[in-house]
Amino acid sequence: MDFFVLMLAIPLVSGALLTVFGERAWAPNLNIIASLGTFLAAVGLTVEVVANGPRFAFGEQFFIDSLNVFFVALTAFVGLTTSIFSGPYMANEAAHGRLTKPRLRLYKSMYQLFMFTMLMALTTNNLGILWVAMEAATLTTVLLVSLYRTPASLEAAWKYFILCGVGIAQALFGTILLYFAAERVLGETGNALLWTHLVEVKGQLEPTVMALSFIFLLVGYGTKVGLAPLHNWLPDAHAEGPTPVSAVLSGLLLNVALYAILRCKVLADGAIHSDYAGNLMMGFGLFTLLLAAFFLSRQKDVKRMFAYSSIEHMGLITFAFGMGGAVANFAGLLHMTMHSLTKSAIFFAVGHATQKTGTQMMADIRGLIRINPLIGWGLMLGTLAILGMPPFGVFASEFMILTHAMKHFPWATPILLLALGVAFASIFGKVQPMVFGETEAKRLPHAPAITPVFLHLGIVLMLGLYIPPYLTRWFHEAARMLG
Amino acid sequence: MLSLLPIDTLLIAACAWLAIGLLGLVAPRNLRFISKTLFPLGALVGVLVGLVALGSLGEAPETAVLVIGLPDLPFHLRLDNLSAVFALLLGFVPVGISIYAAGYFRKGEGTAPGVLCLEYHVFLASMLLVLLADDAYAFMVAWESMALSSFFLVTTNHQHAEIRRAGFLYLLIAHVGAISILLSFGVMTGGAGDYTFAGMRAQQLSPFWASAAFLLALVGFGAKAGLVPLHVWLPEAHPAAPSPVSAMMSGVMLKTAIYGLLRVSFDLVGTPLWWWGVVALAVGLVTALFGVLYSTVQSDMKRLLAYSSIENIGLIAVGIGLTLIFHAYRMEALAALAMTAVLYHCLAHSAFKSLLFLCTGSVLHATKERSLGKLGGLIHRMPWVAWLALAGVIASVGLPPLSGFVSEWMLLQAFLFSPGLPHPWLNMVVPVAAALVVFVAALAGFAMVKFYGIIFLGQMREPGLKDAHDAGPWEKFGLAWLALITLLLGILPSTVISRIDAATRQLLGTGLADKLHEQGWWMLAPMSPERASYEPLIFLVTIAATLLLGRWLVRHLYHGRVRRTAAWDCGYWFQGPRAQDTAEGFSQPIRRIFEPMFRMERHFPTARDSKPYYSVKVEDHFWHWLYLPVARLVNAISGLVTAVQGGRIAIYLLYSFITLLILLLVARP
Amino acid sequence: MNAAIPFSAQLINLFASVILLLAFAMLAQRRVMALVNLFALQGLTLCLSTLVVAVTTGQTHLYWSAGLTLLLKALLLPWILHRLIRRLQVKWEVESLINIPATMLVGIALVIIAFNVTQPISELSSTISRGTLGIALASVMLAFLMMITRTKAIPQVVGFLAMENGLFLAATSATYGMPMVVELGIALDVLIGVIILGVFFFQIRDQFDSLDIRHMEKLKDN
Amino acid sequence: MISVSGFLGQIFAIALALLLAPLLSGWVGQCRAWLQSRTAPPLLLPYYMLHKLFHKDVVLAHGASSLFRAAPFIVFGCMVLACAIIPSLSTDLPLAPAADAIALVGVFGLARIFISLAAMDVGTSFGSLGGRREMLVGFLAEPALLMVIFTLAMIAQSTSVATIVETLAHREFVIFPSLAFAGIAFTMVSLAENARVPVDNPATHLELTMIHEAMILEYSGRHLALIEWASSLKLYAYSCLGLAFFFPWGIAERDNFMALLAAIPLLLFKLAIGGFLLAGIETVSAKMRIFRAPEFLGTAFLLAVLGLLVRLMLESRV
Repeated sequence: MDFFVLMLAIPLVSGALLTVFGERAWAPNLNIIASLGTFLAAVGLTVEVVANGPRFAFGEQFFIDSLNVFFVALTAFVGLTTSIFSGPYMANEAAHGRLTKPRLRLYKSMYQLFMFTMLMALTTNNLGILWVAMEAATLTTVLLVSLYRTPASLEAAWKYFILCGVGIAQALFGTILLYFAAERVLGETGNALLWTHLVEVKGQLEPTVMALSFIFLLVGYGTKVGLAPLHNWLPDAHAEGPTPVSAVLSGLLLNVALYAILRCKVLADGAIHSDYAGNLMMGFGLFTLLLAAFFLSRQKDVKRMFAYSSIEHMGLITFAFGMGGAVANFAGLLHMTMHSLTKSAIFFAVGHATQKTGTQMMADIRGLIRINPLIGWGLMLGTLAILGMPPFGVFASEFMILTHAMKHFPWATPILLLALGVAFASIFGKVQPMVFGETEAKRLPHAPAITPVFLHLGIVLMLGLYIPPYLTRWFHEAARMLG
Repeated sequence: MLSLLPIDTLLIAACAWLAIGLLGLVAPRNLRFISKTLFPLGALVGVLVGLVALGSLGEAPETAVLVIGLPDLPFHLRLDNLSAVFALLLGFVPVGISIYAAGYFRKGEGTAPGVLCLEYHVFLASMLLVLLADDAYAFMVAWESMALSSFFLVTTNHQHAEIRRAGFLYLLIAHVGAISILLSFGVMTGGAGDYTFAGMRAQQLSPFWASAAFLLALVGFGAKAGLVPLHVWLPEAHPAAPSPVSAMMSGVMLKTAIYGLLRVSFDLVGTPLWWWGVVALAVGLVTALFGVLYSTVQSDMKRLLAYSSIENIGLIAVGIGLTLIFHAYRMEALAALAMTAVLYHCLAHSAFKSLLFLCTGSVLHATKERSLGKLGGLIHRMPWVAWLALAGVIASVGLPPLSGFVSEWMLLQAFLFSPGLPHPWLNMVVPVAAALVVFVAALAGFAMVKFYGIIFLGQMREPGLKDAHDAGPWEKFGLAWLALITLLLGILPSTVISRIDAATRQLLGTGLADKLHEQGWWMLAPMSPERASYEPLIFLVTIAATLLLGRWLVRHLYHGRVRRTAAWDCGYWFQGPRAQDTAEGFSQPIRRIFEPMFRMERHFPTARDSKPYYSVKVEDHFWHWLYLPVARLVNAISGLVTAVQGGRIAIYLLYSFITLLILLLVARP
Repeated sequence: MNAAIPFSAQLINLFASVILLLAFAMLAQRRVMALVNLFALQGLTLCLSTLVVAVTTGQTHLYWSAGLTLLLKALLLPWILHRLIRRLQVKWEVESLINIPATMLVGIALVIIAFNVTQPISELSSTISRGTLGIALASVMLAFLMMITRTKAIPQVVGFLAMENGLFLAATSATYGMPMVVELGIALDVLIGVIILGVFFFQIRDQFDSLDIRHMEKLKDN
Repeated sequence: MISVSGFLGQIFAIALALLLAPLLSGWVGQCRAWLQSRTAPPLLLPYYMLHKLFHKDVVLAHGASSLFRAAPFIVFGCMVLACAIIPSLSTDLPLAPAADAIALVGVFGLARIFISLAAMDVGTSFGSLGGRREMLVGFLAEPALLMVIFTLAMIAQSTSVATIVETLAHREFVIFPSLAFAGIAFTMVSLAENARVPVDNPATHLELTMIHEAMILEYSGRHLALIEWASSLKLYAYSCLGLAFFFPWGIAERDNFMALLAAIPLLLFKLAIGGFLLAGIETVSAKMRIFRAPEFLGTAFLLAVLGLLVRLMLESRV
C-alpha cells in the first residue's frame, strides 16, 4: 500500500476508533501504535521522495516534495514521541483526578485527528485545502486545550478559538485573493489553487493582488505562528492545556503554520519581483523576537514562559526566512527542526516536573535534580539547548542565521543579539533554581517516560556537531525550493 | 608505519578526556573508582598534552579538518606555537589539579562524582579544543562547551542559593561575552562569509572595522577573563566552586580568554592600531588596581584569591596593551619583550593561582571554614599545605626568586625602555602606567600577607581548628607538583623563554631567544646584560648560602639553645586569639586610604549598645552603577511590554485588526 | 452611466450593498435575538447573490454553494444560535464596549479604507461584479469591528460568522466561487466550529455563571 | 667569566658591609644623642648588643612555628644579598648581574614579607598590628623607590645598578632636575623603609606608633640579633644606594684592588656625613601619626613620578 495513503489513513482511522473505543484499557497503546505506524509510513514516504523525487497523490491534490516531506518526517517523529510521553503523563493526570475517562478518550481521538489535520496541511497541494486543514487543526486543538474544563483552560481555549478563528479568516481572504490572481492566469480549471501549477506561473501573477493577498495570508497564518502582536492566544493556550498538547502545539503546529506562509511566500516573491514579502517577514520576525524576549523576564508559570520562548524562536525563524537565500533558508529549516525537537523535549520534562511538584508556578518548583535527576538534567539541558548554547544544534542554526544577518543585514544584528541576550538571562535565571536546590520528593503512580526527552536532546546534540550529508542535501534542496 | 602528528595526538587526548568523563557515568556513585582511577588517568592525559605541546613548540603549524561541524564549515583545527604555549599550560597545570582532585572529592557533596567527573573532563577537553580551533564555529562550540561545563562545575553544591546565583551570573556574563566574540568573528570575515581563521587572516579590514573587531573581542574575551567592568562573576563563581574547579577556572580557563585575545589581536585582525594598545592598557590598569584593592579587603579566602586573579588578568592585559603599542609602532624588540612577559605571566599565574586555590581547598576540608575571620594558626596542623602555600604566596606577590617576579620584571623592563615611542603623549603616559603597575604589585603583597598570615599564622581563632588535619597524599602531590612548576618557572626563566619564544616569533616576527642564547642559561637579560639582567638561580643560591652559612656559624660560634614559654602578654592577662587582628582589622588601613573606591556599609558600636558589634560590608561600585541599572531597565521595558498581554480578548482582536490596517495602508510594495 | 453595467451585475451590486447595510445594522444592533435574525438575513442575501452569479455565469457548482449557504448560514446556524440563546437564557441586551454612534463612525472609515485598498484590484477584475470585492472586505472588517466591541460571547460568535459571510461574498463575487472541494471543507469547518462553540457556551456558563467574556480576563501577564 | 679579583672584591664588599653596618647604626645613634644634647652611647654599642644577643638563649613563644624561626635567617640572607649587589666600593661585582635595581627592590620586598609574616606568627595583638603597618608602609614605599630607580634607569638606559652608577659617575656635571626630585623621594623612602622618624621610631615601644618594633617583639636571642643586624644592613644598603646614585664619585670601576682600597676612605667619609644628616633629620622632625604616613609616602611617590616626568619632558634630549 502507498506510504502516503497509510500515513494519512492511520491517524484518521485510529482517531475514529479512539473516539468510539477510547475508554478501553488498550486505548493508550493504540494511540502509541498508531503514532508509530504514522511515523513508519512517514519514514517510508520520506525515503521514497528522497530517492525518487517529488510525487503527487490523489490526482494532483497532494504533493510531496523535499520541503514538506521534511516537515512530515519531523511531525510524525514528534507525534510519536509525544504519544509515548503522554501515556504515563495522562495516566498520572487521571490518577490525580484531574481528568475523567471520557476526557481521556477525547484526548486520544483528538490527538490522532490533530496529527491527521497537520499531515494533511503539510502534504496538500491545494491552498484551499491547506486552509481547511489549518482550521481543522485549530478546532481539534481547541478541544485539547480546554480538556481540563477549568475556568482558566476554558478562557484559554476561547481566546485561542476566537483569535485564531479570526486570524485564519484573514488567511482565507488572502487565499481568495490569491485565487483571484491565479484565475486570471490559469483560468477556471479548478487548478488555480494548486501550488504546483501556481508556482509555474508565479511570474505572471498580478503583483498588486499578490501583495495584498500576502498581507492577509501573513496576518492570518501569522496569528497561528504566533507573530507579535498577533500572538496573544499562544501563551494562554500553552499554559492551560495538557502538557503533551503544549508540546505538539509548540513543536508542530507553529511549524505547520509557518510552512503555510512559506509556500505563499514563494508565490508572492515570484509575482512581486522584490523583497517585499521577505521584508515583511523580517520586520515581523524581529518585532516578535524582541517583544517575546522582554515578555520572558516577568513570567511566573513555567509553561507560559516556554510558550513565549516558542514565540521568540518563531520570530527568529520568520526573520531567517525573511532574509531569504539558500543559507538563510537552510538555517531557518534547521532552526525549525531544532526548535521542534528541543521545545517538545522541554515540555516533556516540564510536564513531569509539574506533575511531580503539583504546580506550574516556577517559584514553587525547586530541586528537580533531587526529585528525579533525569527530569532535572533533561530540563536543564533542554533549556540550555533552546537558549542556543553549543554544542546543541540550536546554536548551529542560530550561528548560521546570525552570521548571515551580519553579512547582509548588519543593522539587524544588535536587535537579534539583544533579544537573545535578554531571553537567555530571563529563562536561565528562572530554570536554574527550579532544577537545582532542595526539595521534598514525591512519588508518582506511573513512572515518567524520560526516553523521549533524551532522544530529542540526543538528536539535537548530534545535529549541533554533525549534520549527516544526506540531511544536508535534503535541507539544501528544500532551501533552494524556497528561493 | 603509523606516525602521529602532534595535532592528532592532542585530538586523541581531547577524546581521551571525553572518554574518561563518559566512563564516570558508568558508575556515577562509585567514588573510589572515579577518584582513584579516572582522575589520575585524566592527569596522565594532561602529561601527554603538555609533552606534545612542548615538543611542537617551534615547529611549523599543523592543520586538520574533521568531519564534524556545519555542512559548509567542518571543524578546522590548527596547532601553532601560540596554541602550543597555552596547551603546555593546559597540559601540565591540570595534572596537579587532577591528582589533587583525586584526593579531594568526598561522598555526599552536591553532584554525584560520576557527573562531576564528566563535567570536569569535558571542561578540559573543551579548553583544548578552544586552543586548537581554527574556525569560528569550532571555536564557539568549544568556547561555550567550556563555559557550560564550568558552569555545572561551579554549581556542584547547588543546594545553596548563593551558589546558584553565582552560577547564573557566571553563565550570563559568559554568554554575553560569547555573543560579543561571535560578532567580532563576524566583523573579521568582512562580509566574505568565510568563517575559517585562514579566511579572516586573508581579509583586509578598514581601520574602522578592524577596530570594531578588536573592541568586540576585548569585550568578549574580557568578560571571560574578568576585565573590569565585566568582572563581577569572578569573585562570585570562584568561591562557589569546589576548590579544584576554582583552581582550574582561575589557573587555566582565564588563560584561554587571554589566548583568544592574543589570537584575535595579533593573528586574525591584521595590523593593530596604536590606540588599541592604549585601550587595553587602560582597561588592564583599572582592572589590576581594582582587583588588588578589593582583594585586600576581602574576608573570604577564595574571594580574596578571585580578586587577586582579576588583578593578575589586569596585569596581563596591561602587557598585551603594551605589546600592541610597540607592535603598532614597529618596535618589535620591545613588543617581543612585552609579549614574552604576557605569556610568561600566563604560565606563572596559572601555576601559582591553582596552587593557592588548592591550598584553600585543603583548608576548607580540614576546617569547613572559608571565612578568614575563623581561621588561624593552621601552619601547626597543616605544615605541608602551609609551606607549599607560601611558595604560591611569594610567587603571586611577584617577589624573586619565584615565577611571578620574572614576568613582572620583564613587563617593567618593557615599560622602562618605552621612551622613543613616536607619540609624545604616549611617551608621558606609559611610564605613569608603569608606576601604577608597581603600585599594584606592592599592594598585592599586602593582600597576600593578609591571606597567608591570617589563615596559617597566629593563634587559632576557633577552637574547632585544633582538629584540622594536613592534606592527604594525593592532595600533597598535587600541591607539590604545582609548587614545583612555580619554582622551575622562577629559577629557569631563560630556558622556558627560549621554548615559548616560538609563539612570540610567530606573532611578532621577532623573539628574545637569539639574545638569550648568547648568554648562559642561568641568566635572563632580554636586551643585554649591561642594560638589565636577572639571575634567579644565583639569587636563590646566594640567599640560601647565606642562610645556611649564617645558621651554621651561629650554631658553631654560639649555641642552639631554645626555651619555650608563653608569648609576652604586655602586662595584660588576656592574650587570647581574639586579641589578634581580624581579617577586617588587617585591611582597615586600605579601606581608610581608598575609601572612595569602595561601597561600604559600616556599623559602629555605640556606648549604649547592649550587644555592641562592629561590622563592615564592602561592595562593588560597578554592581550599583552598571549592573543594577541595566537590570532595572530591562525590568522596566519588560513591564511596558507585558502590558500588551492584558488578558482582554477585545484588545487582542484590536491588535490584529490594527496590524492588518497598518499593513494594508502603509506596507504596500 | 449605469447602463454599461448589465442587469445581473446591478443585482449583484444591490445584494452586496444590502449585505454591507446588514453588516452595519448588526454593528448597531443592541438585541441579541435581532442580531441573529440579521445574520440569517445576511446569509439569505448572500445566497441570493450567489444564485444570481450562478445564473449569469452558468457555473453549476455555484448552485451548490448557493444551496449550501442557504442551508448553513440562513437556516442551520441561526437555528442553532436561537436554540442556544433560549437554552442558555441569555439576556436580551447586547452590551458594547464603545457606544454605537462612535462604532458607526469607525465603521464608515473602515468602508472607505476597504474600498481604497481593493480599488486597484477591482480595476483588474474581469468578472461582472467588480465592485463587490470592496464591499466584501468592508463587511469582513465591520464584522471584525463588531467582534472587538461586543462583550458577550454570542454576539462575538455572530461577528465571527458574519466575517465568514463577507469572505464568502468575496469568493463568489470576485472569483465565481472557490473550487467545490474547498468550499465544502470551509462549510464543514464552520459547522464544526459552531457546534464546538455551542458546547463551549454551556461550559463557559457553568464555569463563569455568565456568558460575559469580561469574566475571561484572568490570563494575563501584567 | 668571574675573575679572581672580582670574586675577592665581592667577598670584600660583603664583609665590609657586615662590619660597617652596625657601626653606621651606632654612629647615627651617637649623632642623634649629640644633637639632642644627651650623653651618647658608645659607638660600638651595636656590636656589644649583637654579641650579647647571640649569647642569650632563644625564648620562643608556644605559638611560634617553623616560619618564625626561619624568618630571621631569610631576612638576613636577603640583606646580605642586597649589600652584595649595591656598589659601595666598586661597580665590578660578580653578583651584580644576579639582580638589577628592580630585583633589588624585590629583595627588600622578600625580606619585608617574611618579617611581616613572622610578626603575625605568634598571634599577639602587637605582632599583627606591626605586620599590617609594615605592609602599609611597604606598598607605598616600594613603588616610590622603583620610580626613583626608573628615573635613574632612564638616564642610564639600564636597570643594572652598576651601569647606572657608572653612567652617573661619568656624566659631565649637568644639573638634572629629575635627579633632585628623585633624591628627595629617595630620602623620604629611605626614612620610611628603615623605620626612622618621622615614620617610625626605632627607639620607641609605644604601642600607638611603633611599626618595626611591634613586629619583632617576640624575638630574642640569636634571632633578634640577626634581625637587628639585618636592620642595620638595610640602613647601610640604603645609604650606599643613595650615595651610589646621587654621589657616585669615587666608586671603583675596574677590578683594580688599589682603586678598591682607595674607595674605602671615601665611602667612610660619605657614610659619616650621611649618618649625621640622618640624625639631623630625625632630630628636627616629629614622629607622625600612623595615618599621616601614607600621605608622607604618597608625596614621595608623587615626587618620584614627577621626577620621571621631568626627565621625560625636559631632559629627553640631554
